[in-house]
Amino acid sequence: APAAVAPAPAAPAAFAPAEVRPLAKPPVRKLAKDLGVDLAAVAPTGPQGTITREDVQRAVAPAAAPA
Amino acid sequence: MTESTFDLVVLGGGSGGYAAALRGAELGFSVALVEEDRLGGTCLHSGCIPTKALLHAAEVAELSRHAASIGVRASFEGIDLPGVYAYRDGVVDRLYKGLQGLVAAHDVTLVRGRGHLVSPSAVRVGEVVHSAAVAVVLATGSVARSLPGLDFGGRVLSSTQALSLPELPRSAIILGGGVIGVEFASLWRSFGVDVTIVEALPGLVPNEDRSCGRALERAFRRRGITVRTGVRVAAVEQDAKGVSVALAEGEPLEADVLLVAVGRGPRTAGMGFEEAGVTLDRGFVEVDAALRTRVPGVYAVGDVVEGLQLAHRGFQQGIFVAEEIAGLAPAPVPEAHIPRVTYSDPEVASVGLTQAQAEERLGAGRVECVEYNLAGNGKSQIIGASGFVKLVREKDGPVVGVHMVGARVGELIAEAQLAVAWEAHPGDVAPLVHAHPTQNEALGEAFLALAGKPLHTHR
Amino acid sequence: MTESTFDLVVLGGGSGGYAAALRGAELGFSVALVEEDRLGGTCLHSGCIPTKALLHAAEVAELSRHAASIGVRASFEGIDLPGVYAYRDGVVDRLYKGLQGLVAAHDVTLVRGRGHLVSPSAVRVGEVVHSAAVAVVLATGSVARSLPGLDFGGRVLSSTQALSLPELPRSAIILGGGVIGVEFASLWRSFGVDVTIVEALPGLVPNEDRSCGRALERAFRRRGITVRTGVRVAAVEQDAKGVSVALAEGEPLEADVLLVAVGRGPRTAGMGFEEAGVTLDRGFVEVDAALRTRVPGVYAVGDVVEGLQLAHRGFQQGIFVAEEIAGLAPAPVPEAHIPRVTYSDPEVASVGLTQAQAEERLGAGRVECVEYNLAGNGKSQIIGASGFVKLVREKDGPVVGVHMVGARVGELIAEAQLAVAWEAHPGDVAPLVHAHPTQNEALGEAFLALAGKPLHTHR
Ligand SMILES: Cc1cc2nc3c(=O)[nH]c(=O)nc-3n(C[C@H](O)[C@H](O)[C@H](O)COP(=O)(O)OP(=O)(O)OC[C@H]3O[C@@H](n4cnc5c(N)ncnc54)[C@H](O)[C@@H]3O)c2cc1C
Ligand SMILES: Cc1cc2nc3c(=O)[nH]c(=O)nc-3n(C[C@H](O)[C@H](O)[C@H](O)COP(=O)(O)OP(=O)(O)OC[C@H]3O[C@@H](n4cnc5c(N)ncnc54)[C@H](O)[C@@H]3O)c2cc1C
Repeated sequence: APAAVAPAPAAPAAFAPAEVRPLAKPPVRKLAKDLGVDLAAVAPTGPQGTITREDVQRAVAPAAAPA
Repeated sequence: MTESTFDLVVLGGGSGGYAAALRGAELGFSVALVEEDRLGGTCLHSGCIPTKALLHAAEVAELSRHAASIGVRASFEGIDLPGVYAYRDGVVDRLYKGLQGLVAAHDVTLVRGRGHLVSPSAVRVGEVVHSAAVAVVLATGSVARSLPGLDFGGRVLSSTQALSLPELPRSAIILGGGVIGVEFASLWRSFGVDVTIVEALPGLVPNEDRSCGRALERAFRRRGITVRTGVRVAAVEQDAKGVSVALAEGEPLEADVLLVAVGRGPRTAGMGFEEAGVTLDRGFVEVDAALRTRVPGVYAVGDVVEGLQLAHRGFQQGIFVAEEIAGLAPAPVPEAHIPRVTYSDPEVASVGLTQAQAEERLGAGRVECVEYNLAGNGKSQIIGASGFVKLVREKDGPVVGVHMVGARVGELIAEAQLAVAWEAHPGDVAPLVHAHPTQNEALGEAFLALAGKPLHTHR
Repeated sequence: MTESTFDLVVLGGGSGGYAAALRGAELGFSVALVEEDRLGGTCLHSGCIPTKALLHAAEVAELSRHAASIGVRASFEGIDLPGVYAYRDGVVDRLYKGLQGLVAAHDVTLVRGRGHLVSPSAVRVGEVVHSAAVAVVLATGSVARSLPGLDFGGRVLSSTQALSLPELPRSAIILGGGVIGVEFASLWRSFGVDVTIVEALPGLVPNEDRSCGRALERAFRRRGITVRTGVRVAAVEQDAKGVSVALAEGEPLEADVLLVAVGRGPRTAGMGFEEAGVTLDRGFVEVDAALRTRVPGVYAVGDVVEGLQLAHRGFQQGIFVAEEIAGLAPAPVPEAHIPRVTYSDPEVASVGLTQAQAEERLGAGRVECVEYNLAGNGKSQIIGASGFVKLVREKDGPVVGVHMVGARVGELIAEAQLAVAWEAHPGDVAPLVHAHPTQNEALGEAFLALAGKPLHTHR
């Protein structure tokens, strides 16, 4: 028998409200975190409202040298 | 006494030391790398590489032993230990030559001999003082520890001695169910040795998620390895016939040899560290998050720094320190993001937090786990792997830990490592359906299940 | 004629169809899944799974054949074909049972029989019309193609027939050096068959980065497989003694059997698709980016849709369509982000753009590549794997393609897939040092090299 998997608790909710957060690919989110950029405050320019790497870099205050 | 000046002087040519030296050279520093034994250190000569070569021979022994069950007419007749050693030495030698070439090509000056830190900026080797104009990096590694009153020698072996036994024992007791202990248990068993593991803690691989230790123990029992957990050793005696281990409770155990694999301690004594002002804590060099010791200009990397004793942590710290010294201000990599693999049969692989750690950090109610059994994974069925993939996630948040048990799962940790280090949410991975039929599909199914859209999973 | 109504009616129970059915059921739809043969389709019964089981037997045959060279006293005496089949059938049966259980547990109604699309919203099976209140999904898959004038039969085999030969041929000619052709070449060679591959294009696995085909060809030659590329077949004749293949130039080839592996064509004829208004293009169902056919409410997934003929693409499309129908507006996954693995010895694995594709898309000056040879990778040395990892990157930008050749590299594609799909820059991966000693370190080294900080790499 395959797949004796603990029941996934989530209802069929692939895009349930809890998942709502600024859209960005994981490495970009990580970059934002490392640079101290709050993604919620970044205006997305990527497809489907995704925040791009450039958006994050632009959001870094010019004064603050990147870590 | 002559003097010779470099930008960096690195003391110890193991994983941590040579990585610092190579990266330092790439960044334009002149570098002296001091090594009294062989470049490559523990990992290359008596650690990672030779053990994994033996474990591969063990894998091939198991596969040929069971070949008939999949229609391959092959028979296993035994282990040719000199042949195994020749193969292992061939692998080590090739990598050793490669490493020597790498160090030479980077113009790193390899200084042969025992080094002493004679000031915060100088290492003496014999009659030559190597001054460091910029920094000194301490990377002297670790040595096998034993229990109080129990000395290595004769039938009482360290891992290094166990790697060069002239012949296989018929029976072995292994003290310690951590990574090194279970790897030896696994390979000796495949070689036909009668193995008993004695571990004082309640489970095997006690640093891993509890589910892993339990699964490994079950698999080991099926393989005929005796596992005694929660058991303390009272005394050890050896004579010409064998070794006898008295336990705190119950009958004593007898065997041909005893492998003591209770951990490794930092090698930091007698080399002038403390005299130069470097502080130690239970033998480990005290460092801050940027791997700086208390003495300006003196850094430490690898097994001398408390934490995971892993070669790739040494690489990572070596690279980090070279970049730190060069003023590149690298971001420290959290210890939890360092992947961990135990190369036994079955393998254990993990990255990030265990369920218990996550629950402690986030609160039990904020942690969600899912386990996908390899029984549902086609490729695992094909290669006869059993085990599971377990994901630990912050509720509605990123995946913070991945834990796996099963043949060949070690290679799957690379994907898990990206997901955990980049704080991916299950929904980020879910649309990226994995290649069929691979073992990494099991990881994919676990992500799908956590994202609320299981595919090959019963609900 | 009776009628029975469901929300979704899925025609075809292979990878694409059953994924759509399962996900549809999870999303609350009532689902009928129509299958005339066995649930699981090509992949489970005559594709991915049985071929990979044979390839694992081939791997074990090779390992036992060479066991002595690593000190394991084992001998390879030959292949017990009924034994191999029994093992393979065992794997298929277990997975088949699992899948049946999964479909039942999801309350999907499995309709047995041949279905015809009798209207844009109804599929007739025998005397019963299954109406779809919400949508119909076409997932009828593909069948092996041959060359014009060359029929399957006797000594001229399709892959399905090659999977159930009563005995191994002494010699085989394989027409086509794509994935299926090279997988059979590899496993037959391991089983002792004399193999010749004939490929009209200039290299093996012609859809892959050119470096992969070249490396695979070299490895195959070393294994004693004859590779004839850039060669066209003029005529094929068979008699009781064997099969003879006349080439456009040079001597004809003779062998016991001929496997025709020149591709698979969509199975879309004679089932009412066009009559219902669905348009075809060279046999493939025409769809838009959301997998909608020209007829509202009719979707198509899997091998009937032009593109990569892979089971996991079918899974992904099946899930996608169910979510699309449910109004979840899933984001399409670009075809280039689907990982591709060829399970020959050595394996070939890739994701993203080849160097040539990247140069065409971005301009040659904007593409940067790095190749890391597995000779520098400890674990590859241990298991005797040779090959390489190649990264293709947009200059100063993300990694857009990963290409690998070598034993067991198929599992490494999972990490590569995340990096490419998430548009990682080499600098994002570089700090995450990989576990030592693993094969995925080779990928790590390639990322380090591209990030300008090579570790175990000559510069
Ligand atoms: C049996 C075994 C198996 C292991 N398997 C793995 C594994 O699979 N994966 C993994 O990641 N890790 C593994 N490890 C751990 C790994 O080997 C260590 O984490 C790693 O070697 C630590 O690197 P290091 O540079 O800190 O020290 P070491 O590798 O110990 O190197 C220190 C070097 O410094 C030299 N040295 C010390 N003092 C002086 C001095 N005063 N003067 C000159 N030279 C000096 C020593 O000769 C030595 O070469 C294993 C260890 C063992 C014992
Ligand atoms: C030898 C071989 C090896 C392969 N190896 C791999 C691999 O390793 N990895 C990989 O990803 N892919 C592999 N593939 C490709 C993979 O098998 C296909 O991409 C996949 O099966 C396509 O799924 P599908 O659902 O589109 O079609 P199929 O799997 O072909 O399923 C179609 C189903 O529809 C049924 N059907 C058709 N018409 C009707 C009708 N009118 N009424 C009722 N039922 C109907 C058929 O009986 C069949 O079960 C391999 C293929 C072959 C031939």
